[in-house]
Amino acid sequence: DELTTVRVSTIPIIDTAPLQVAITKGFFEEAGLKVDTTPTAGGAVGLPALASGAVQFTFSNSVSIALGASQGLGFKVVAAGSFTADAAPDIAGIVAKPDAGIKTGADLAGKTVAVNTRNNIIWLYAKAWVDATGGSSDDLTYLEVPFPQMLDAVKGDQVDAAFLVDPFLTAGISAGDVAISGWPYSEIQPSLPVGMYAATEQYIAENPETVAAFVEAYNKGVDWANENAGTDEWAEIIASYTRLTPDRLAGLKILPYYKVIDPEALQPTMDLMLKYDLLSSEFSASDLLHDTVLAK
Amino acid sequence: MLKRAAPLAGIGAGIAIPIALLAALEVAVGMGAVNRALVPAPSAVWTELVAIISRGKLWAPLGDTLSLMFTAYICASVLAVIVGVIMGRSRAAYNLLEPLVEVIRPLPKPALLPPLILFLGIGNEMKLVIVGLAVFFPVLINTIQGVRGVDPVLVDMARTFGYGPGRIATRIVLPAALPFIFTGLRISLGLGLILVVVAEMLAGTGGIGYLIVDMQRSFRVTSMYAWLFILAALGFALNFAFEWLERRLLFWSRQQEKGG
Amino acid sequence: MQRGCELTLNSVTKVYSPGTEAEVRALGNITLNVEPGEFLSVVGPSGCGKSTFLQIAAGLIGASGGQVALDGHKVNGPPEGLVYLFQQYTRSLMPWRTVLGNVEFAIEGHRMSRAERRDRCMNFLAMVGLQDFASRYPWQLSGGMQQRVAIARALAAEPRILLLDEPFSSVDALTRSDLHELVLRLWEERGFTAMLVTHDVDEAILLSDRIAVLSHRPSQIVETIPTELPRPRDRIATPELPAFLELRHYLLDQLTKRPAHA
Amino acid sequence: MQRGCELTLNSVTKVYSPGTEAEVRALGNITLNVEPGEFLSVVGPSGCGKSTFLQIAAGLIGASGGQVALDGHKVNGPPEGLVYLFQQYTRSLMPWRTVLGNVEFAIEGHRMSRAERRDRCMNFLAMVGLQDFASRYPWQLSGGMQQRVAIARALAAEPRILLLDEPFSSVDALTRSDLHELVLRLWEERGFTAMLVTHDVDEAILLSDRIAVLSHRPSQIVETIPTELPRPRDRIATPELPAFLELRHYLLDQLTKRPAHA
Amino acid sequence: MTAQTMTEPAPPPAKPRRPLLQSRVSGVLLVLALLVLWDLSARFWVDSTSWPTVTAVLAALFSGSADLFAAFTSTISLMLKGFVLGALLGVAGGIAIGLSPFLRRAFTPLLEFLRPLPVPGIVPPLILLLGIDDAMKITVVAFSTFFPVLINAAQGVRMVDPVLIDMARTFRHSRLRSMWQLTLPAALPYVFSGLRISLALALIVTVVAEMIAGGTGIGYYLMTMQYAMQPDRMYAGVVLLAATGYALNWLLLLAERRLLHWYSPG
Ligand SMILES: Nc1ncnc2c1ncn2[C@@H]1O[C@H](COP(=O)(O)OP(=O)(O)OP(=O)(O)O)[C@@H](O)[C@H]1O
Ligand SMILES: Nc1ncnc2c1ncn2[C@@H]1O[C@H](COP(=O)(O)OP(=O)(O)OP(=O)(O)O)[C@@H](O)[C@H]1O
Ligand SMILES: [Mg+2]
Ligand SMILES: [Mg+2]
Repeated sequence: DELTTVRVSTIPIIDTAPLQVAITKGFFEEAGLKVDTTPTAGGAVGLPALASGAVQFTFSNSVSIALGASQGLGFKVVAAGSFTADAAPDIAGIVAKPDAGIKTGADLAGKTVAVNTRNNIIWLYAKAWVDATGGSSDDLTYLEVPFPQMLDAVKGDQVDAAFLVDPFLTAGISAGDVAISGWPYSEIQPSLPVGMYAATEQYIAENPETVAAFVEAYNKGVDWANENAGTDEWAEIIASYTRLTPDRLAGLKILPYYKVIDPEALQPTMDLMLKYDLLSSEFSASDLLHDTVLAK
Repeated sequence: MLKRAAPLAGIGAGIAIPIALLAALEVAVGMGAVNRALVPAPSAVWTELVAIISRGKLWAPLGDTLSLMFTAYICASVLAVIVGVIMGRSRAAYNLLEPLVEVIRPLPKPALLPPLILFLGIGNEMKLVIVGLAVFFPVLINTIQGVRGVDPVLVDMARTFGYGPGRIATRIVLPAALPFIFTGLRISLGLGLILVVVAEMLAGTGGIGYLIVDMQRSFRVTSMYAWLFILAALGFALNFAFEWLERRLLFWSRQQEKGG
Repeated sequence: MQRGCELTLNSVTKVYSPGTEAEVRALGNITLNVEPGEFLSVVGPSGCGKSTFLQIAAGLIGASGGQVALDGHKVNGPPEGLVYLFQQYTRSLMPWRTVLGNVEFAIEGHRMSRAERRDRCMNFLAMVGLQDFASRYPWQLSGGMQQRVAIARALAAEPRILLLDEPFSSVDALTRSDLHELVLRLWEERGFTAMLVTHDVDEAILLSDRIAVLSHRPSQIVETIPTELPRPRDRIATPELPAFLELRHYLLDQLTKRPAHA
Repeated sequence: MQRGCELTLNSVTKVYSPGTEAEVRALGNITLNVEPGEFLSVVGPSGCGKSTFLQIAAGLIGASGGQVALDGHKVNGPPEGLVYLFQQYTRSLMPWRTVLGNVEFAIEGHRMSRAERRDRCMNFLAMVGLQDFASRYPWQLSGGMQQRVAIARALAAEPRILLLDEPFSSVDALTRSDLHELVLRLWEERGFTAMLVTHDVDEAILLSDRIAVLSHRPSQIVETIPTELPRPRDRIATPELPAFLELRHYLLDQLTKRPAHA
Repeated sequence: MTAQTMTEPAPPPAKPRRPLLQSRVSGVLLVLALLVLWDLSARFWVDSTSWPTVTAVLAALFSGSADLFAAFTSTISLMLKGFVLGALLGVAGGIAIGLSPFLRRAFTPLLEFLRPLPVPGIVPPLILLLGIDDAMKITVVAFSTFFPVLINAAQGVRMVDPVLIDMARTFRHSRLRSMWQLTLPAALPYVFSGLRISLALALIVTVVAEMIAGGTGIGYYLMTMQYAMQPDRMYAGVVLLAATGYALNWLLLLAERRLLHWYSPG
């Protein structure tokens, strides 16, 4: 019978692999869903589109979703997305020139660090790392630099350090242009939930079956991606939407995907948001998580 | 004959139209017809605006934005007028520069960001160049077109009085093309402001654009619209000043319009 | 006092838009020598090429063939000391400058104080009867007044050779007569060379030493007639001389006996 | 054949830029009645307000005081059946249209086939001797030729009242005489009302039934002189009539005895 | 004058039409020289993973042409829709506010308030109204292209020679005819200038809109390639954009030559 069409706002990065797997392998169709993806390069419109009803699910980061929810937009996380590593080496790290001697937050005092966007999760954990490693997060300047330009910025001495993600991180380190100074995510909180799928409360209330079917099919994609990571078929799927070349793909660290988010694991992010003034009052992570993403 | 409606009626309508639109929006938001979390009520934006101003939070970002805007705007438009006059008067210069101009002109500034960051860094130079590029081309295009339309009799007149190319450019071509140049300048004024905001969004450390994007990302839409309103008011005020200047400098073209 | 220039045109031809459907052979083959300090008038039918001829002499447009020389130097651009008064006088005034500003334009390169320049230009404006309109703008003036501004500007430049293209076409008889007197007086005082295009035969005879009659397109010089009237000329007495009347009769005959439009 | 219109001007005054430093009182107090089918000429010194007067009569600009009526209807915009020929003929031609296109503009609203319109306009172009230039653009024409295009356009509209502001100022004597004949012929055939501003006294007398003489600014009608010459007029015979010569003498006296520049 | 024989008017004269490209040798050489400089810089001076050689870019342009072509067609169709919409509204609005002081006064405040709004600022409310697809992007493009055309057209209308207007008035043409036959052609040099500015702007804004709310088009392609560390492909997209902009402008210049041959004679 008829498939229900849902639109999903995604970002073409490796974090959304399970979704792409579920589409390619037909898991959504089996569940009676037709998934249209709307990739946005920066992710700036994904959440407004969700709030306006233009899309039904949006892949975004925990900080942005929490910000929207705290402003009354009714966002709920329905499915898990990506997590950081449980130990170094991670998929994201703070780098500096190899001879710069920056190893801790204290070394960054008075210096400039590049983040892709202010007031997001990268910025949040950069601050947290500086404070956690003996520095003071107020003592340095955070410059917004798009990821693709961060290596140039570090090499050109326009910033002293950069919070870089893959594939740029791997590329920069393997070329010897930069050296790692620290792993903010895994040093502060291993296996941190970063990316996740959100829907609005209203949509969830009106379409509980569709949401359940979506998450179920997505979770199949998670299983498949975890089982087949590194295979040729996996590589083909990833390359088809990220446009990463085989050699870049080969150099990537592959982290496991999970189907549930533990409120305890998310709460520290909320607390950091409060600490660094992104939130004006306490925000409970469990308020953000819908049943479908919680352990049963 | 065009009816010369009383200026007051026009000005009245000019004030009434935006107010009516805002009132309609207020009602729509009040009735819940639009998502309040994405489009706030104008009254809420107004309250926020008053708060921003009364807490003195307006001046620093405004200063940042204006100084970037003016530096880029003035440098780029002066350059554009000079290049435009040269390209409009000299076929050789036109042939030399036209392909380059037309190749760079349609490139989106964000696409130019990688080389700009690579070569200019992330500081003020880059922002100036981004804004400057946006300002430069409309002035250039209009200047060239205006220069082409200068009455050849005027140029010939100056030539017979022994004026050389340089003095003809400044004494005849420039004033005669001024209506065109001013139109280009007006277009660039709006574009310049837009690009100031974009530049601040890309690599901001202050300014109105930086705040707009901050507010947008944290879903503080009321504040965001308050700052957008400030930006719009800034554009409006600059345009107003601009028209005043234009009336002073171009009265001769306007007087002809009256007929006699 | 500087001597007027000598203008030489040798087998000058002009074809507009050559090789296209819109080709117009304006000047056939013009050879003419204007002596230093001479006053020469050019008459001929509408559209025959008088303005073309004058503009080539002024170096404003290039000839298609032949040579133009001023004092023996080849002309390939408006030469020093030459002033041209355009038939389209309205378009030759700068709308962004006042009447006085337009006249001052003629001598802005010259070395003199602002006050001096201003006085001199006001003087010339007064000569054409526009002293009261110095601070108006050209578009606030009537057609004839605009034409007089252009005349004042041309005269203020104190040229060594003055080319006038129908300079008095838009003024009434009395003003025209006053302007004749003004031009004659300045010409006598300063000794510049003058070349005048006109449709007014009386004007041509009254002012000139010689009159060149042009034929239809492609125009040739049909004849050049010396007026041989005594100088100084007088606007009342000269036209009453029998020689004047005879010449007038002859010229009108010449000009009206050919078909008007080729 | 439609009758010409009757034009009535009653105590018309015009002040430019009133209340400012640039105030000019152009028309003092003009009262004039132009009969249906009459040919009236207006003469007067340069800048006295002739064009202003004509433009007010045409409803192109508003008067500062007084009334203008055409066939008894108040004029407050160019009325139906009126055609105006501008002193600035160059500026009144559309540079983006060919010569023929410019003439056709006059009758584009009228109900007729394209071919018919084209034929009629070509006809008028031929009458002014420009049939060969139909497909040129105005800026490819000489001054006098442009003026003739404007004349052809005005005539092609077949007006019931025709206002002409120095329409023959840029053409040579023979062409001018041809154009006089053309205008007279059409005027006689069609019976339109005509009002002509001119600086040429002979022209005024040859063409008109009456001549209005304007004074200096602020201009008044000094007198209106009926020419009382027999019709049809002839360009050769009429100027030889003693009455013509007498009137010419009188008018020239009138026009040259006052100071030229107010 | 005696009876005249009617002659067929000659066909319109051949307008002097210099081939557009032929005269551009020097300009093309300048662009080529800059490309060579770029290539040399990437080989010898600039050490960056995001600064490829020109040869690599050209190779990417041809090897990735299928992808790029798909992105390209989607961008162009979006852009043209937005441009045509914005330009038509701009010309119509410009003529209206140019002709009527009342309309000018009535709409200037609103227009001048809207004009400086940046695209990223108006996207969220537009998503609410128009969703996230083509309708929204076309609106954004039309919004941006509207203003330059509007301002130039309005100024053009105000600069029409009053003698021409008066001339048309005495021939008692309808307002519509005068507008179409006189005001518009006379304002055309201004309108074309505005169109040329807006055409480039339309391309820019389309690409920016695709970058913000992507999925398809060159804008999305550029972003993806940047994030996939394939700068050669990204610059291939940029080169294609430049070529497209040049070609579109060239088309507009061709139209301008036909319609404005009378402007700037000589
Ligand atoms: N720019 C041009 N392009 C093409 N043809 C031109 C151009 N200028 C003039 N002509 C043609 O050259 C011929 C001579 O023109 P010119 O202006 O020299 O005549 P003229 O003798 O001054 O006439 P008038 O007494 O009417 O001013 C005309 O037939 C005209 O059509
Ligand atoms: N638009 C205007 N603004 C101000 N003053 C004007 C304007 N038009 C005309 N005048 C003034 O009105 C007076 C009469 O001008 P008008 O053009 O009617 O004269 P005219 O009799 O036609 O002169 P001419 O024979 O020189 O054409 C002049 O003194 C002129 O300065
Ligand atoms: Mg001429
Ligand atoms: Mg006049």
